[in-house]
Amino acid sequence: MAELFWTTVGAILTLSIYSFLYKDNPFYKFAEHLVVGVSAGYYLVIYYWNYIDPNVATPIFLLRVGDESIGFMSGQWWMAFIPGLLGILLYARFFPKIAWVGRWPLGIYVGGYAGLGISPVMQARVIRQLGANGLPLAGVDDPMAGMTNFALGIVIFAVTTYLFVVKRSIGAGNKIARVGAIVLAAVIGYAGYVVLTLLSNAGVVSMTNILLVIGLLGTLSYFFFSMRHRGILGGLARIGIIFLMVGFGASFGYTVMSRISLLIGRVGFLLHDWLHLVD
Amino acid sequence: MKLPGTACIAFLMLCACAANAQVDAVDVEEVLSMADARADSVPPAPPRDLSARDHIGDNDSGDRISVSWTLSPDDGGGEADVLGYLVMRSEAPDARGDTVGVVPAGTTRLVDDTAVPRTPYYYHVQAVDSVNLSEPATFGPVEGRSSFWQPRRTSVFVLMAVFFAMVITFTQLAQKGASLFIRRIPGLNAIEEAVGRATEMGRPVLYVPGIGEIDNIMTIASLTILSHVAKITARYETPLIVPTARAVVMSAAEEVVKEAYAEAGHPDAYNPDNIRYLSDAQFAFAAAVNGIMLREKPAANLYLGAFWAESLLLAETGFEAGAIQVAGTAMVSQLPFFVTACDFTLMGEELYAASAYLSREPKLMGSLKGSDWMKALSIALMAAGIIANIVGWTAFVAWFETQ
Amino acid sequence: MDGRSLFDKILKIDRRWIFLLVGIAVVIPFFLPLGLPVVVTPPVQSLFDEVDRLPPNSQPLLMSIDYAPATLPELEPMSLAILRHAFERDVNVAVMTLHPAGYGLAERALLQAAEEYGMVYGEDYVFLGFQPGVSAVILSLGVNIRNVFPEDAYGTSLSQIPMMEGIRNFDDVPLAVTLAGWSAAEAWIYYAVEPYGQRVAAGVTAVMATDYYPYLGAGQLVGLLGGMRGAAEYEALIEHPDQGWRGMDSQSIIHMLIILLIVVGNVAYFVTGRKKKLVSQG
Amino acid sequence: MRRQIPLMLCFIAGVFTAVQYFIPHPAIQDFQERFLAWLMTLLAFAFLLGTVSLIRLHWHKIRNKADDRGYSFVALAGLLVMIGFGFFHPAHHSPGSPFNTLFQNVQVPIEATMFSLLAFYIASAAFRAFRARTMEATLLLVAATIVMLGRVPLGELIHEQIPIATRWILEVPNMASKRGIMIGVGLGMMATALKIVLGIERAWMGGGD
Repeated sequence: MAELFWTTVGAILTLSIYSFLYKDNPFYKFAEHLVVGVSAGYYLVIYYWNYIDPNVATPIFLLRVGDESIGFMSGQWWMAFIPGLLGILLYARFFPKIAWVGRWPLGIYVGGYAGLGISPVMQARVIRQLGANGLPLAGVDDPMAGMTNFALGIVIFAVTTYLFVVKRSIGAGNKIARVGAIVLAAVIGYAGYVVLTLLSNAGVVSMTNILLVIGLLGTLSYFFFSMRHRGILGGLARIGIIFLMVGFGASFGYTVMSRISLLIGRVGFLLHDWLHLVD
Repeated sequence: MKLPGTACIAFLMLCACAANAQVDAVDVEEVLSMADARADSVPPAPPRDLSARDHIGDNDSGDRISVSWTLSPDDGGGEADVLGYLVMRSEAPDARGDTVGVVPAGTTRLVDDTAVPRTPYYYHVQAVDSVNLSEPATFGPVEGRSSFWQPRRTSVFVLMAVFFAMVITFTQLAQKGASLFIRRIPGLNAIEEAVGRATEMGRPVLYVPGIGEIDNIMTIASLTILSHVAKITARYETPLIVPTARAVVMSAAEEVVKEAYAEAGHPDAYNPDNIRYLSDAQFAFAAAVNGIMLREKPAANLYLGAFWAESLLLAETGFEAGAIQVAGTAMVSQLPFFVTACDFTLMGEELYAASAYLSREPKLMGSLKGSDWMKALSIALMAAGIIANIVGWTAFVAWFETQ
Repeated sequence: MDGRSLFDKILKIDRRWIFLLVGIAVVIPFFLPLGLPVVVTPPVQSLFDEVDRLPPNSQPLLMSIDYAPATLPELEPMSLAILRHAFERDVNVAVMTLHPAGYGLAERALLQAAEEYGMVYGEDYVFLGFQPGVSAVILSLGVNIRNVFPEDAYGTSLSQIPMMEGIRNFDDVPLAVTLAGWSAAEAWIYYAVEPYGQRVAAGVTAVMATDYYPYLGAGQLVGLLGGMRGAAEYEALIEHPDQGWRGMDSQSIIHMLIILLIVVGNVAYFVTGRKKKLVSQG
Repeated sequence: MRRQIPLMLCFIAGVFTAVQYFIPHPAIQDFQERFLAWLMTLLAFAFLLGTVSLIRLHWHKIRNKADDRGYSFVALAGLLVMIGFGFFHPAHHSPGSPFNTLFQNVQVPIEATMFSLLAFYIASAAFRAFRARTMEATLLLVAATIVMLGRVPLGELIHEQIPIATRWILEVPNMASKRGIMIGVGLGMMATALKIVLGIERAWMGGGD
């Protein structure tokens, strides 16, 4: 009975949120404010019992750390007391007269966390990534070669079509010539694909690794602001934007899955846990 | 058949490895003597090139020594019957001392973490087959010390120092008024054009500075750009609506806009009712901004700042309302939505570059220029890595190994 | 009515009709399951292999269940699948969380899986609870687990928990898995992989997954589960289909619906020729 | 003085935590171990600042008789009930406690549902906003479509090459571009951290003297 009651509560709240799809309304607002309060309360309690009680309150007031008793004013007592005091000082900001004291612990906190991150970020985001991208360009096993060469074939086709048709280097103003130009571009694209396949099968080049290198080069060039985007830099930045867009496309496609998953989870809750319509 | 002995030693090794415990030398002898009598009587060749050195760990109290060797010729080759290596440690070169550990075949390294700091030791490593021990390889003396430097992280330190030196230098140059070049960000033209279009149509401009707090650098960058936009709208006397999700951001935005109107010579055109605090809650804020789009029909929507999931709700409604939209954020996961639904998007660092370009503030210029040249250095390092790969210059690659 | 005005109508449709279509597309597969097979991709396979190599009843798998309710349907199936795999093989599991809401969610997944396999608390699994500070917590774990978790979530000292005997820091943890819908997974890379060389695998939401491929490619992660699909693949590997796998049917239908919407939208857009004049592209 | 001391503390703490990374000596590392615990304590207290601000916000709304003060009552009531059960119910730790029940049946459904709303908007945006207007937008759409197809079983049935194409997009162009972004953003993070430690960036101190 209790379970049915609580599942129903969850279901009603779920439907209140979905009512937002029709339009903003009091049911939605009620649930929204309720969760603000409930989650703040939940976090407060969890922070207290998991951290503050065992690591601050118990050592300071009950003179215990883990299993052992500690002496008042002993080293371990100070180690709990000093950060506890600094933590309390953070709340000085709510009292205008002594608000400035609140900046002391904040300084330690902000500075400490800022410093902690610097070196691991350099290591993880810069050095390791450059290391992983400083790839051998030839003579390696390349499982992605097929798809890489196919994609490059399409790029060659697209670029030649652009040159022939849009830039009108071939068949200007003539419909049949234009079709012919596209066919010619397709042939060139296919020829490119065949040549690349032969080369990569022979192990002469690894186009996948070359693409990875060019992609990183292009992306970094795009975000380079100290020179105008002209000449080589302009070309690299143009390549960079292509890679960026494909990357964003991948993120978009993946994100769709994320949002749909959440919906599936909620529909599953309503149909299965609450109504027992499906098993 | 060597099975019983094999099984015994293999078991012993597994135990030793799993528990990482000290194995007494006597136990090993005992196990060996219990092994099958019919077995192999030829001892394996000893491991070669034994060396030992102080191991620099994370908290280096000087109790760790790293021992390494080259495989015995009978490990993987020759008789191919080596099962593992027995590592022992003594304080005199000729004594055999205590067992430090047993490692399985194919291993060439062991870290002894039981050394007494600043005590010279000799290490002895023997290859073990099913019943026999090889002649020991010996190395020493070596002692563990507490180190003041982690050599594996030298490359991190050097790159960090170079980068920080650049950031600080550029900041100071900018402070002294040196003219540092930043290319004009195309997004700024798009913003100006969008505002111009709104003026032509006689409809307001909507500027959303994101839902980040005031200390978020995206919000700070956005307020710089807001000042620029406000100067244009002041000149054209186009209404500028700024909805905010944080009370502090609202007061900052008020200051920025009021000042910009005064600077543009139209302080009277400033309308405080257009700088609005809507709601702290993400979706409630998005719903309220959507309401503004549909009721007050702004002709240009500018979304610049820190955005989370609400980006989609805003950009989609704005697109449908037919406004020209320009967005800018460094929240990478939201960029796909802005790129697809907006006419122009300032991606990632372009947001910071735009604010540095407009404000010329030294601290913004410093980090932007520093990052720029660090990117150039990164490209050079990657190229060097590729060349090092080709010519087989392993020392270069090894210097960047951090583990 | 000519084609153009039909497309005009389509373009101006109230978006609530689309909402309705999405709702229907999600619900149908619950009643008419398709049961399509799931192909396993390499990042999932490598995480599975890592867990499969862990020694039974020995050093624990450390799971950091760091998600909040907002990403529950994507990440809880992953937790359950990995926990089931570990328990099936009698691998000890220690669970912790870096997100306060993770406290209730980690506990709920852990208890469910442990009950299914009849595991004993303290011998086969332990729940360490929540600690605030993300980077400081992970860095401290590398030094000594007892600095961060002197006791488990229920107030028992770690020294009285049999399976934690001899477990001091990352040296004694062969694999750590983080499941997070926020930057906690990145923090594990910065503060466990880089300084300590700890082996870490991650399960992240599909929103974040593409951003983690560079880490995977650089060997900083030994495995990656992306979104509900990642969970479905893991469920296929352990042959225990559950929420992730079941969700794939609805996922298939909706993806097709969205692709259809993109196509129709673009066709209508080009047919009606409603090309808004663009702002200069720089 | 009121600004100098916190800036100095920030500098000392930042330099210490940054530099200790390179110094494995126990004299430094043993202190670092303790300092990490301090940071955790400060974070715990700092997090709870948010709760105090929340209470103040809603209390002001109620006191000023704001139009929507009814919802402020709801928020405060939720907070008080959770605190009551969390601190004063004897079995607050056990999985079946009222505290945990409220979390599982109020907080979890609401928060989980909020973000699932976006499933509807993403579909509507796909229809109304995602147009192949430029080369950039076209590339994005094509990549997104392939990934969407390749990540569901139905797409795998349509053509066997689709999952391979998806994998290629994720592991080649996506990886290269995300690496570029990652390096750029990483540098920005480090520069910001440096400016905070050196006291150039002071937004964290807020206004006033």
